[in-house]
Amino acid sequence: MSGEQLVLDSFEAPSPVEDDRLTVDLGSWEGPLDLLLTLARTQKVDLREMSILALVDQYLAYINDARTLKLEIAADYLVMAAWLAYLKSGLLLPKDPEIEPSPEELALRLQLRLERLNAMREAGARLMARDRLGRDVFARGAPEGLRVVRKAKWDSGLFDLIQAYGHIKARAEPPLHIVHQRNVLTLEEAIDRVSRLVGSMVEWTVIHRFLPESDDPQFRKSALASSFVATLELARQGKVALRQDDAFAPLYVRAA
Amino acid sequence: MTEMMIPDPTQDDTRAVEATLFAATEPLSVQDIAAYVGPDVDIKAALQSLAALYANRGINLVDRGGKWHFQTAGDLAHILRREREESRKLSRAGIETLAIIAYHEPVSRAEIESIRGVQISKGTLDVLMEAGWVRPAGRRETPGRPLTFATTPAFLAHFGLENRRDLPGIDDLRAAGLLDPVDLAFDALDLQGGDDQDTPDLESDDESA
Amino acid sequence: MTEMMIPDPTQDDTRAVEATLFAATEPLSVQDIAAYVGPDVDIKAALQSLAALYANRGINLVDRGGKWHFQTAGDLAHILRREREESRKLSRAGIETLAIIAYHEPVSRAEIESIRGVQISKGTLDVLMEAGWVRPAGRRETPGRPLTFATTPAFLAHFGLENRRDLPGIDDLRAAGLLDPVDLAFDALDLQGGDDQDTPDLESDDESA
Repeated sequence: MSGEQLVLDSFEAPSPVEDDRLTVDLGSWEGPLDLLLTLARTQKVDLREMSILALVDQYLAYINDARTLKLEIAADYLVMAAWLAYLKSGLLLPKDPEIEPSPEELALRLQLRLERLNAMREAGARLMARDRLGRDVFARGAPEGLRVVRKAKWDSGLFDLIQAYGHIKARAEPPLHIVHQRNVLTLEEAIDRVSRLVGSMVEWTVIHRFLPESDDPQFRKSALASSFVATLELARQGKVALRQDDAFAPLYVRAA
Repeated sequence: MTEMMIPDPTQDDTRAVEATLFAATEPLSVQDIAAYVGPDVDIKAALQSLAALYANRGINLVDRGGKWHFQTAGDLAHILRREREESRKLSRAGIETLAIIAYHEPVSRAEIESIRGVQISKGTLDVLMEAGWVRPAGRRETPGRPLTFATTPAFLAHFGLENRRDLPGIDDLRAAGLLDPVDLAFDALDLQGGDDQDTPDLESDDESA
Repeated sequence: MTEMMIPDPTQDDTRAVEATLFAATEPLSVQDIAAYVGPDVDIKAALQSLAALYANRGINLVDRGGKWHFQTAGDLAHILRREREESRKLSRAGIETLAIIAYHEPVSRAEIESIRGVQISKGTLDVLMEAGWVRPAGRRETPGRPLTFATTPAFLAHFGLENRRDLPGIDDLRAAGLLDPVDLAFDALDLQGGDDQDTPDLESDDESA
């Protein structure tokens, strides 16, 4: 904010002078609208009742004074002067319905703009004059402060716990494979049975005749398999002879 | 006694809200307070009760845009006003810009410039934002999508306003049509006589002038 | 009412002292206060009056070695600390480690690792101790004197256990199918699709999972 001289406390300055002329110091104004507003205030009437023509004359006179003093005048002040001169002529000359917007409307808009700026300027002053926190009213000087403590709320329940332990135990224990007791004909039993039944049987007899009776298909399969292996073993020992006429054909057994 | 007219929260609830607001380093909303005192406390009733209790005391409980805080009573300013000079003196441009934003928000930079008749120098909005009083308030869905500005809860707190309706004279200004949206294009025509710029031909408003 | 027993300073004097103490950034002596409120105020009487006024409120006026300040009432301290609970699940490493401690306590870190078959990262035990479920349980009098860990009453409370004997035994776990390798295989499958990267075959468990 370096160099900003127009501060709160000098807000009312520059104050309107008694004369309807103001001391020429263009540097005091924040643009032509600001200058116009200050000039308008010297009319000492409500802005809605001010004379636009008088205001135009005030402004043009002010700029003329500045010129005679050979002050450098920023272009926007001159643009405003030219526009105001045009407005004045429009207001004084007979109405030309072709011209849109009409000079009266332009004058009204200028007045509205000045009102608006004035309203904001006064509003600003009223704001600044309020009881301001840290200047007129004060918050607690040394508040203890409020704290937020983050705390984890754990969702894990007992089942999670024992399930986890179960997993660990399952991982750690050596796997123990237990095969269910199944109804089978062991090879020993099959050898015993086949050698007993084949006896001195010299006729070729299909292997199924040597199988024990059973309703259990699992057992029958097991008996067939073990009896087949038994015949092979007995054939190796030279106790039986085997014959099969073709692949997948019935297998025949007889005493050797 | 105003306390008699409002629901009387339990003494403990009131104390809890009171302590929370005292300990806080910044203004708190009802929700903020609830996070500390718990959901079962009728915070609004407690706030009303406390505000009434403190109304005539050296410190007051005030509502600033839905955020509550304790502050010293305004009439004691002469005792407490700090000797040290105000560290932040707003420039005239700053004050006017702040007033325009507060009374018109959300308002674009071009609209502010139109009302003031000069361009805003770079620092003006920065200073207001740095003070925590003004914030960008989104872009307007018009050509160019200009950024708009609005005031903050800190603005309300600093200037002792309960809400924007408390802005001095805002109802009168609105009734007089002085807060109506600015007709930028038309205003530009007025000032420029057809030039294509929307503000008078300035480099900037020189606030060091 | 204690106020009745002390000299009653004027309302304005009391308010001035009240506001001064409130706005002060540090405790103030009677002389400090006089610098603000002026020499004509009976500050001591005002302080007595205020202390009595605030005695049962959410904030109290207290005298600390001749310097006065406001502070929030001690019994409300718990309110001024807001605990924000964030719902979290223990990592797989965490829950397994906790289970091992619960079933085997007191148990050393090396033993936990031996049972789990993987190392535990430092964070795992920290999390369990922070949760209040695990505590150091002394050193074992074996070479290296390893620190052992055990569960806490908070652990029992959280998991709804009367005591550690309520934990289902190995036979119960087996009966519940929790030792079934098939389950484990299924879990592993589940985990691959899930977010837990802490699978058992890693060299070290990764708490960031």
